[in-house]
Amino acid sequence: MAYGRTRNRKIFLIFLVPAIAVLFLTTIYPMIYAGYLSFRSYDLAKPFVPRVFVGWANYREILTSSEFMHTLIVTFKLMVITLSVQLVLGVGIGVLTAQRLPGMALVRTLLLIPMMISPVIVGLIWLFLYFPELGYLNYFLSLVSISAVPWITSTTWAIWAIAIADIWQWTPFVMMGTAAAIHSLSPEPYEAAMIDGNSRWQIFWHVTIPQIKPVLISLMFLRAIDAFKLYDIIFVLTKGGPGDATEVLSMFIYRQSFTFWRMGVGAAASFVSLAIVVVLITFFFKSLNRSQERI
Amino acid sequence: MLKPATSEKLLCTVLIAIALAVFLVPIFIVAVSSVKPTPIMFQKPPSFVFEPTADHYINLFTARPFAKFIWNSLLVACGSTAFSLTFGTLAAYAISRIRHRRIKDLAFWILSMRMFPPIAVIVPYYILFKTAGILDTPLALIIVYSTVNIPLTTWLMKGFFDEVPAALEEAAAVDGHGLLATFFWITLPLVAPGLAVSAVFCFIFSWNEFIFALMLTGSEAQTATVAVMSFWSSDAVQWGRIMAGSFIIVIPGVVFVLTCQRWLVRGLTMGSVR
Amino acid sequence: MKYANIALAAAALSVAASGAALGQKQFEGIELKMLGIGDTSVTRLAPLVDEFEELTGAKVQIDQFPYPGLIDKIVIEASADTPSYQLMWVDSPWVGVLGESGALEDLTDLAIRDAEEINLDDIIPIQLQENTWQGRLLAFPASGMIWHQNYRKDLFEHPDEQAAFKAKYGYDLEPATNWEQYIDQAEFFTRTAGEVLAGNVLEKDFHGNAQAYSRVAGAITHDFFPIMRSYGGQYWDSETGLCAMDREPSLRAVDVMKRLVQFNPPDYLGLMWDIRTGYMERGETAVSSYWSVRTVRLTNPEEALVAGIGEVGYAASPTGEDIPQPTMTGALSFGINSKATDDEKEAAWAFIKWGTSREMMRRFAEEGNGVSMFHRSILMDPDLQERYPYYQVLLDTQEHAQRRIFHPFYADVEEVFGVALNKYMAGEADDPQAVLTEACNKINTRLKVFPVELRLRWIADPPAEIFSN
Amino acid sequence: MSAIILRNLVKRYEADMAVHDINLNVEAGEFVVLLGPSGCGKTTTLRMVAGLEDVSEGEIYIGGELANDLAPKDRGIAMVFQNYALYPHMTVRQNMEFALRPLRLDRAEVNRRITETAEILGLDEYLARRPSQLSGGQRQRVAMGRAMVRTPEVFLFDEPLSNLDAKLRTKVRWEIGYLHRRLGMTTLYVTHDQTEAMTLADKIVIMRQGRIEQVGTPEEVFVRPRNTFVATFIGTPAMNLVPAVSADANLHAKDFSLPMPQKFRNHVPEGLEVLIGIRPSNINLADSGPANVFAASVRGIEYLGTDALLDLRVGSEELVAEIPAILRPEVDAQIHVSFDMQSLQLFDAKTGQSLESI
Repeated sequence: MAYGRTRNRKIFLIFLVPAIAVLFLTTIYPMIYAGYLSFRSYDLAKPFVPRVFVGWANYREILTSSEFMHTLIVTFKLMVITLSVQLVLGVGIGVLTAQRLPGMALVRTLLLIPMMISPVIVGLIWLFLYFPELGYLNYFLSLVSISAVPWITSTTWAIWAIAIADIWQWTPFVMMGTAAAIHSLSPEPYEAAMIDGNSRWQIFWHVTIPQIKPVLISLMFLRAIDAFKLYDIIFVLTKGGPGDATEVLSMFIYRQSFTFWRMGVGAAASFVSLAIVVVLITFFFKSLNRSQERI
Repeated sequence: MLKPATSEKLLCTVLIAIALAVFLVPIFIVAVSSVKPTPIMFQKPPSFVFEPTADHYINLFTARPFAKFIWNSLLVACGSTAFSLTFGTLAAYAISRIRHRRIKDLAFWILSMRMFPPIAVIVPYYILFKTAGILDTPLALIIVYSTVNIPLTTWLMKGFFDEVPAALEEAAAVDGHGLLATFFWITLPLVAPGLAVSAVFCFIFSWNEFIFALMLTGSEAQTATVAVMSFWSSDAVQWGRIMAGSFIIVIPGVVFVLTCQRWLVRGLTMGSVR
Repeated sequence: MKYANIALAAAALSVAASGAALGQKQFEGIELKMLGIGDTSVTRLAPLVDEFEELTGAKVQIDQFPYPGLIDKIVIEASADTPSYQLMWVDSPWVGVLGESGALEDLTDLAIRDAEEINLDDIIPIQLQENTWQGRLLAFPASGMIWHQNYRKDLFEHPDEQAAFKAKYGYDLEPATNWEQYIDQAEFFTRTAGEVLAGNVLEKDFHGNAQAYSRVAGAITHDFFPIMRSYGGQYWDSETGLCAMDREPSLRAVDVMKRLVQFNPPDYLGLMWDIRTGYMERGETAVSSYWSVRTVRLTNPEEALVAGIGEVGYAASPTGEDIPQPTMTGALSFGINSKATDDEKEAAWAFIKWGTSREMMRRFAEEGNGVSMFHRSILMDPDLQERYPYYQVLLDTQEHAQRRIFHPFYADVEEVFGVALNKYMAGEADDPQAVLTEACNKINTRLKVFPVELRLRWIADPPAEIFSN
Repeated sequence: MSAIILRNLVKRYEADMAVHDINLNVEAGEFVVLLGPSGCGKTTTLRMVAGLEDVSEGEIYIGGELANDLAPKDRGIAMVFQNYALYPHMTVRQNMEFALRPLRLDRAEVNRRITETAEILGLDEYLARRPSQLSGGQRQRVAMGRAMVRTPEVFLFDEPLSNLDAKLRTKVRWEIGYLHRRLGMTTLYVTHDQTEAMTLADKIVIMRQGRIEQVGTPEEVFVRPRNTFVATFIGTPAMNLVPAVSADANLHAKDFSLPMPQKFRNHVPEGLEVLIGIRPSNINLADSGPANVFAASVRGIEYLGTDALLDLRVGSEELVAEIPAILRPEVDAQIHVSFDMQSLQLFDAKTGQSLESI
């Protein structure tokens, strides 16, 4: 894109200005405000609680509290579960539906529906399915002689219940990416591999996967960012319970900010969360660059 | 691609059938529950044969002005989509074309706007909009959603713009066209699929969003998602109405998927690879 | 009858509008908005706001929001300098935090001024006390609640069951008066599919009891605190103003709930509000105690299958070891934003009077919304008692009921104890004392910031000053 | 028609120099070809003329006007791109119309021009088609048509034939030559194919590593290459270069000697290390006997139809000779060859510069 002449550059700047201005105006104030809060003791509900500058106390409290560490562990656990299952299932279904068979386009289309549904609604739908005694899921399981699973009412199962709802919603995203990436591949490596007498599995593992790897990495990256913001589903399904089994980072922020009204602690936790995501992203860009160089 | 053998074809069909069941049955259950009478809403085992009732749908629209909430959702979603698409596309074009070593930092900054936990900025937004006098108006939500949608559009569209061969724009330049004419007549038509996919994503996000809509609206600008959740009350969760409302809210997503599948696939992979 | 009521209300209002000529609308041009919810205290009123406008000229709009997130909105609204909402729906435990922060307008003087008009004498005092903070009335009840027990009358009165119960436990099968009996009954009626219940072979499992064990919206604490109180437990230490919910009565309440677990449905940890009441409403449990806001459903076959299966009886909530302790009340109320203008406040008060008036309540009851009345005369009305058999229980128990927790840190209590109790019931912790103490400590760390005088003031509950007149 | 003048033109990318100090005059109506291997700066130079690249230093004059700061649209140029750059969402007609739009002509004039251009290029039938429905050759012609229809002062071509197959390439090359003779527009044409350059150019500019190596007519660059780069770049197969030393009016290669050709005698000093340049077509078969005839062995033969290429060894020197095919010997045969002394070139071995006096 070589003709960056001075005048064009001016036009490009004009193109950039509205977006940046909007983002700047609408995000800079809230973020500065949140940053300001994070250094204060600030109880929105109780004006009689002293509102004072507390330095790094909020950050210190978060980073030393076992509660916060617990939420981090739950968040990462949930992220690892959902991302890995979405990856495996998504790639699996993606490969299945990438075949050029009649009707496959419709199948792919139908499978996309879950990712178009509001996360709150997804939470409601799954809450409805999960009711241990009365929900549909255990009823279906009982039809195949699997005894009832205490989905959202057991501290061990609840995290899986959340994960399943998230997986249900976002596996289609990975599937779609995989199918599209496979369609965009050139046939030569396959033909070469077939002539070399490789098995289907070998071809999949050594030819397909390396080629679609950059796509998979980007998909996982987008999912990882969202995993940190995962909120609606938990808000509806478990509110962090039973006990504190599904208390993720965003629920922690919500609880601190809107249940306990400790806005300062909530804001500080938000910045810690942002820092973690930014580190994740930097890591992602590095690994993406590496995998693209290899190809 | 590989041609499967017959036995494998059968296996594939079975697996795909299972996948379809897993991903679609929950939606089917929503549909069924939305016409199920309240007393048998929860039963063990769940009943599938019953006399369907339209009560929940009727209640949905009579207990609360649900049609208005749908209208609000549409207004907010369309508004934010138009807004984000315009600004995001222009920005993406500039980022894609400017050759400057800091441009990547700018792109990253724009993207990072998506990463801050939304919960942390609810109160500042509330104060901001209250001061500006636009609390409980669609405009407030349009602005908030745009801060999420502009980065998304920018990110997606940059991928599309990168794919447009430079020579086409150069050809237009030597043919005597200025940058603007080139952009509108050559480049923009070529990234139409990207515009479509960005629009769908912006729309769906705005249509679906809950927490900002809950906190920043009253009944003037309340959106359908919040209205559906409002049937979760202090004394009862009105599952029938919730299911009926959910089913209605799901519809645009299904429509978009059915109409834009080809573009969605292309848009997502392009946007995410680059 | 209906129209007579409206005429009465209209007359009452015009009396209040002193100096205003009859027929001229007093609040012409004023627009009020209520930050509300979608429960019966609001939904039955919402369609009628035009009638209020007809009467007074004031336009009222009720915004309905989900219960999860509503208090968040109220607090944010209260923290803003200029109000978007002049009227607020208030759950009575929130009175403390909203009162201490000055978010709600003091209604004491208005209530005294209009005592006759609002039939102050007819309102059960505890329902008003429930809405006070430091003796001042901050909200007006729109729906009063009692935590009471519902039982399957048809099963309790079945001769076979009565005989079997007597044989097994040595005393008559009657509504429980203490928790030991309650547990016995829960155990007695817990049957598996194939066993006989009241002469019928069960097709599926029957659960003796359904209580809330879920932490969603603090549900578990709403069942725990009444039990704790029935053992004489206190929320706060009267000397220090710190958490006292880790003492003997609390331990006994924890024990009761833990022992009830095995007679609850297997998904007991997921039993939140309506899932728990659902078991009673579908006739799948023998006893269940909860807030009376849902009780009306039990009489309506369109909402509850049990109305077609058997019959539900109502009784006061059990006591600890027959030592009579007051039942717990709650109130869903309307308050006025203290930052509204004077005109708006006057109009808002008119709306509250109108919307919670005895005439309006009677009209609701006659239309089928016999929910949670707080006027003695209505609860005593023989026709309505016939229609809503639980009215007598409400009437009896409210006379010596005690108000719920109302501390400014109520939300912390609900959340912290919700998590702690839920964890213990889930079997994640073994030592109830440790669980309760840890929860108390968490709350105490937040309270200890404040001087003891302040803490003591927060737990004080002086009688409402409206009664002193 | 406008002349193009490049004065001390420099293009820098960051630290790298893509074009060094180019000076070039393109006369009005002249067909000038920029020729060189890939990466030599020829395309960059062309794009600077088009206004698609900024000029780092120096000046560009088009039609006598300083064009450095003019936008492409204001330079009165038209350009044909390597990949044609046809607008894929427009039909052939719309492609041309879009090119005409900035000229703000009336409807009739637009139609007249399109019809005329389509006729010249034989595109009449395809006006309603989109580029994706056309063959490579047709697309190429549309690209030219889109340029021609504007009747520009200056025509720029950027490797316009490189995407065509060999047969089509020859045909289109003829067409371009025909069009230029007919329309007479000033043309700057970039290619790495010397055949295109030789056949089309009035003047060839040979470039290497951002510098001009030689400017001249096709004949000049072929017959009198200014240095060994041009000598070996022009002509297929490449010119043979044999190291030698001048002494006693002779050229002494390792295994043979030649008399110094007359034209060099006066100014090539004694003892200079030189390279003898002999084009393969200037090596002839000869009978043994007379002077300047050398014994050679045949290592390999490539049959080309009319001609054949011989891979020869004269002593230890490897030479390629091009001879009429009917005269071709057997592989491994021992033969004799002679050089056409008139066309012999001499280059300074150190500098690579031609030793021919100017």
